[in-house]
Amino acid sequence: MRIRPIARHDIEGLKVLARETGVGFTSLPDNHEFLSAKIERTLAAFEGREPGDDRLYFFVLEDERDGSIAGCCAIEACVGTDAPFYHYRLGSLAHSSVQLDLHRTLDTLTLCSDHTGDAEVCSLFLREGWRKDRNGALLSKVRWLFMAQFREAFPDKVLAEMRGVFTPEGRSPFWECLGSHFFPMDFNEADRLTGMGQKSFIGELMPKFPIYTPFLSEQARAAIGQVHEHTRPAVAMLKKEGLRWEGYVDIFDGGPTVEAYIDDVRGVRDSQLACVEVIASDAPACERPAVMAATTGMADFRASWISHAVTRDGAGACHVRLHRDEAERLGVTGGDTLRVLAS
Amino acid sequence: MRIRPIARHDIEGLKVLARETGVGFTSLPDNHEFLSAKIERTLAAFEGREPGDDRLYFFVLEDERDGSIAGCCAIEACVGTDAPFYHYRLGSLAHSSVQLDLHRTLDTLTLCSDHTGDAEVCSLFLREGWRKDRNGALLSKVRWLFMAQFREAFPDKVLAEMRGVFTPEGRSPFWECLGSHFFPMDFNEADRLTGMGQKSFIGELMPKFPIYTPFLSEQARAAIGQVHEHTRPAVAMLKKEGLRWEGYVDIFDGGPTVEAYIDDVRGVRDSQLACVEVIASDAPACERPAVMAATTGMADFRASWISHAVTRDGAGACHVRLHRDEAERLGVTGGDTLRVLAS
Amino acid sequence: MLVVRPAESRDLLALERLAASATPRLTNLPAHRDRLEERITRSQRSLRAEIDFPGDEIYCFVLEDLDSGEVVGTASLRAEAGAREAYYTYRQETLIHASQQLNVRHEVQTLSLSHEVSDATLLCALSLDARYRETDADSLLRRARLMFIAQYPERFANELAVAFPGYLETRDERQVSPFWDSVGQHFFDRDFNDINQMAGVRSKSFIAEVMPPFPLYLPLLTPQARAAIGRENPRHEYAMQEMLAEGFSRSRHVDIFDAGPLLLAECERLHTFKQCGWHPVRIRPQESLPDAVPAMVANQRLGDFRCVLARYALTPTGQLMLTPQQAEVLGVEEGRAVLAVPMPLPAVDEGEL
Amino acid sequence: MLVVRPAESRDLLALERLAASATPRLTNLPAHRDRLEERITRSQRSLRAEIDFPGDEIYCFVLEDLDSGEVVGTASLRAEAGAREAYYTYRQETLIHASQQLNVRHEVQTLSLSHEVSDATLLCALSLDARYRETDADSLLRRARLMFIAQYPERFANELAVAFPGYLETRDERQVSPFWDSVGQHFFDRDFNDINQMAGVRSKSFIAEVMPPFPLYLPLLTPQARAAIGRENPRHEYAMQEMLAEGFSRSRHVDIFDAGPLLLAECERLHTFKQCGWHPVRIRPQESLPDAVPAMVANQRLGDFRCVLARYALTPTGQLMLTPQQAEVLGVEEGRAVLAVPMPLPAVDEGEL
Repeated sequence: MRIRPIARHDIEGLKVLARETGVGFTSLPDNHEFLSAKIERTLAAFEGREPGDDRLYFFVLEDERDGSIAGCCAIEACVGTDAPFYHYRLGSLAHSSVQLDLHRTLDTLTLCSDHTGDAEVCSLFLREGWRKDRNGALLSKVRWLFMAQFREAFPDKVLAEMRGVFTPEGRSPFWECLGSHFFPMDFNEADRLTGMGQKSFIGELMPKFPIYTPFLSEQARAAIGQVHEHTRPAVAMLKKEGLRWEGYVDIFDGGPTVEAYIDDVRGVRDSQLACVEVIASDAPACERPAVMAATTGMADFRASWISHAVTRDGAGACHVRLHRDEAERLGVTGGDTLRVLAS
Repeated sequence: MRIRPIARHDIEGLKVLARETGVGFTSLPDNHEFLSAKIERTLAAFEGREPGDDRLYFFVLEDERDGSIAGCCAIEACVGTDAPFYHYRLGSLAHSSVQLDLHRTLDTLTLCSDHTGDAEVCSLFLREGWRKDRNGALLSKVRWLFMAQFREAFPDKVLAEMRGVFTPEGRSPFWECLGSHFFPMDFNEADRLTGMGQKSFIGELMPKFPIYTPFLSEQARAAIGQVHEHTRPAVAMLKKEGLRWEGYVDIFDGGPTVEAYIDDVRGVRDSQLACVEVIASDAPACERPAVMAATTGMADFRASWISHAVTRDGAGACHVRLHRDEAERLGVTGGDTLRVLAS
Repeated sequence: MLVVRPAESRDLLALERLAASATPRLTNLPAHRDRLEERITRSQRSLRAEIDFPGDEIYCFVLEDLDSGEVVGTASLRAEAGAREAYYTYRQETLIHASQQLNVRHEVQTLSLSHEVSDATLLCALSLDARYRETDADSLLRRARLMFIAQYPERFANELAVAFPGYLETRDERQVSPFWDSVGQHFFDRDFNDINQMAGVRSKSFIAEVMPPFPLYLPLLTPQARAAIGRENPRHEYAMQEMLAEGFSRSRHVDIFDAGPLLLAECERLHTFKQCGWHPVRIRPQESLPDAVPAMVANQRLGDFRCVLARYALTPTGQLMLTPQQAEVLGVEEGRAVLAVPMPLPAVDEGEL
Repeated sequence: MLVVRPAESRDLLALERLAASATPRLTNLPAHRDRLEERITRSQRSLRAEIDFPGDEIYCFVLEDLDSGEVVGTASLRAEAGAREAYYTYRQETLIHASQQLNVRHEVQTLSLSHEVSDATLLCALSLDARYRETDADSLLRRARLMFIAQYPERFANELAVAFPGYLETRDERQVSPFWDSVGQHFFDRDFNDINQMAGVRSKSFIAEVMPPFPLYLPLLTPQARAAIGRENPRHEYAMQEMLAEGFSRSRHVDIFDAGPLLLAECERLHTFKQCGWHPVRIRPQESLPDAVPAMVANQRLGDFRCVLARYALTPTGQLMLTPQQAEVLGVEEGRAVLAVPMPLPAVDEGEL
């Protein structure tokens, strides 16, 4: 299995993914035009034809033996430049009077676009049959290797938006208490429009004055910054990398946005360059590979798990040994440089 | 020179400091009642008599040879619990309409009390004659050693408020453009009241609706998050420790508040416990000591620079050698434990 | 005979009793002796002062039943509602949230803190002994103030305001305000009765100024709180209907604590102002007075203002016939002019407003 | 002779010329042929429709100089200012910032986006050939609309609004709005003329809805912008004075683009409404008409509404004497009733308001 940039011929594979993602995964609607526009944006970014901020790096996880697509993930280089990017921000405001002997600090939700200009990791999806062999971790972490390698292509901060709390019946208590009063549509429709990148209506319809959280229902308050139970492993993985919830929540479902300075992300900070030596044998099967390797070129970027640990020589330089099939998978030969990350 | 908690008998020394701090250093007004109340709060905190959040740890830098006070520094364990704690927060709000082909993101300043409950490092002052031998760094960093040692006494985050930009004539462009319209008093009076802990008037008088920064004068905008030139070294020192400006500014002068998760602060993260060995000779004079050491008790807390580096034995345990005078200064003997930080 | 007259020091105990029996308790009539004493003194000072423009005067009146010699009601006028400190209300507003992109236009109701009513003259602090409720005595006490304003327009604003106590629920044998529970409670953490009492003794504006200035979005209030907005306390329905009939109309403003309605009117729109007129007095024995509709009759004296309930018995030449007792209470002799207005008000159908 | 009548298709070119020559350019009278044609059609449709309540009707009138046969002015009525889309204004408000701790009370002026005036009837889109400015023709064109409203009150709101173009400065030979430069510019990054034109062709409410709903703090605006708030364009001073004399008063509302003043009045407060009356026509040759003050005289026809400038020459029995030409233009014969009002207005001293 290896990661590579998406290509035009992946459109059918991508549609399969889109159909499998199902409701609630709004960034991959099963829509030919939308998906091929995404691919074109990605190609422009990887080929360096999009010099501005509207760069999307969309990766697929490919079974290199038959070319089938098992999953995907992406990085938006800079959110909010093309369409507005909104959050509610949980803040607090002191409320105090010496004479009334009153001193309380009340929580507020305020509409903002503070994350404009940050990078976003998004669109991670892994097909059912491939949820093994640390494929999920590969999709998640490959983005740190990519950002570390092309650090100057990204801003200071990165964020990830997490799905919020839903009841077993699929209702969002946060939406029902807040958004539903302001949007003349149901949650899924609002979510779908946002997924399609049509976000201007949020600023037009959402309440712009601060909302004091005590005015929300108990269930809605409890949902602020909380994730859907299916999303917990993903959040845990991001938190281990150093991403934190700083009070920003999704406009619709109240789910948290986690964030970090890119330089502080463990996967970025700890990755290093290593010189390749190739061994003339195939790698043994491994269920829990520990080292991830990525190539150092952009257009022909590849990444995968490898089986050997990284070693350091007397001069402090790093070396990594690849089996023949691993080198082939990544498209490297002895003496090439890889960016590696032990986990 | 050593750091220790302030004591009752330091009141006269503290007044000398207060008189020397001069205008603009509002947390140390030359006022007997105010200063002795500060000392009492500190004693309660160090002696564990204040179990709540209203804990102040106030330290002095003492010349142990004659007991004279050369400087001071402090930690507020938890701001905003007794009196409200306000900032302006620089945020942004997208402003967008597909039909008008409009997409801008405008900066806003919004009144908030987001830092309620955080710890604050503050009140650092070093007298003129002692600005040498890294005494300033000792005052600044000792607080990280203290927080590392008594980590459970502090919340997740720590902040430091930095003095904003003033013209050579002592005028604050930020105040003149914003605060002056809302406070029927001059800057110094407003600042003085705040220093005395009377902050409730801020919430009563300051504009509560967001201020779009384009409405401010160029000079006022330029002052947002910028520090007074005298404050630059202090900011640089805090930034090296990992504190960052996250958009919070002082209500009056627009100066930045820098902040970090305490666990991420370099001085907290990198400090370690070491076992003391005492050498039977006095330390040689040293202009640029590199290792700071602090004792591990609270009420009898002491800290100072020491001359030897920390060593690690085969089992991974740390050791530090102290000269006789250094051990005396810290009040430790061989076999005691110190918290040390190399810088 | 019933007469409305300015309160005097000797009325203090009666005022205290009336304040304590007001249902619901009135913020602007605290059952607090020092405050009431202060009010009487201030009222007397206001009546003595030469006034060209309304300011921080208060005029405090009492209703005396001369048959029993008892003071059975009180009502006040605040010449300028926000003269000393701003008079705060919540103003009902509508925000339009429109999206051209989605081609929708959505209206959102809000309440915004406002002090716009500060310039109006406020009719306030009315409390009446329960035995007289919903009788002519009730109307006399309420509307005698208009007779006073009609005579001394320079002392009052052209706009008059009257606030009615809001809707309360009984819970655990306590009166609670569903509006306060859903709004003020979040900011003050005190219950309605505490805050109401506090506001009476200290000041309501004091409290309003600590409330956040942001509009409250109505959809985020409890249904009970929303239902209470602009809804008068059932015990004040009669009074409210009377004031609507008098010519007041419901405004966008409601009370900041209990969301009770605030009625507004310009003087010249009021029935009493339009219908009242000066008539020379003709004194006739009680038994020789013709039958006529009830009327309010007031004398022409500032400090010794008196307004009695009489009959609108006019001679063909427009003289008003009064009994010797009535004339005496009013302090007028034959031939002196009095201000009189018939009591009945036109019917009002709120549905038409 | 001068006559005001509903606009017809044949007036399109004249309208276009008047729209282009309006100084300053009017948002609500865009020099855009399709828009003007649409307006005439809509006006004709409005005149034909049976109307019980004001809605999204527009009535577009022209002033014709019958001596030259030229259309020399136009003015419109929007039955309900915000019928199709909200009519936005900035509302001047005062916030009190009080600190009990410091014992200070500080008032801060703000402007808040509002659409409260949406329900009023709007007098708008007046443009007049420069040769007729500040003559009786100017007054006739402006006030003939009131004569129309007086006849068909069910088609209009009780509250009337008229907005005056705001104060502009000339900079680099362009007219710029100091208010827009200090306010709108920050949000739109387009200059006043661009946005004004855009608003004319598209819609003003469209733009308002993208503006932030937070109050603007006046102290943060430039002194030039603050000085422009509620200040009419000098070229409209005469018109403004006339409307004040008519009985309109300055309101808290100003235009969202240039901060020009918005005057408001309830119909019954206006001089024209109070003074106008029905009179039977008596036709007399020009030379036998007595001298009298100028008057506006309107016929009683909806679609064929005509309002001419005549003399307020009444016979002792209250008949209005008109020349045969005037009667012909009005389409009335002897004995038919016309609505007439003397032109002169009472003097107004704004200092007294």
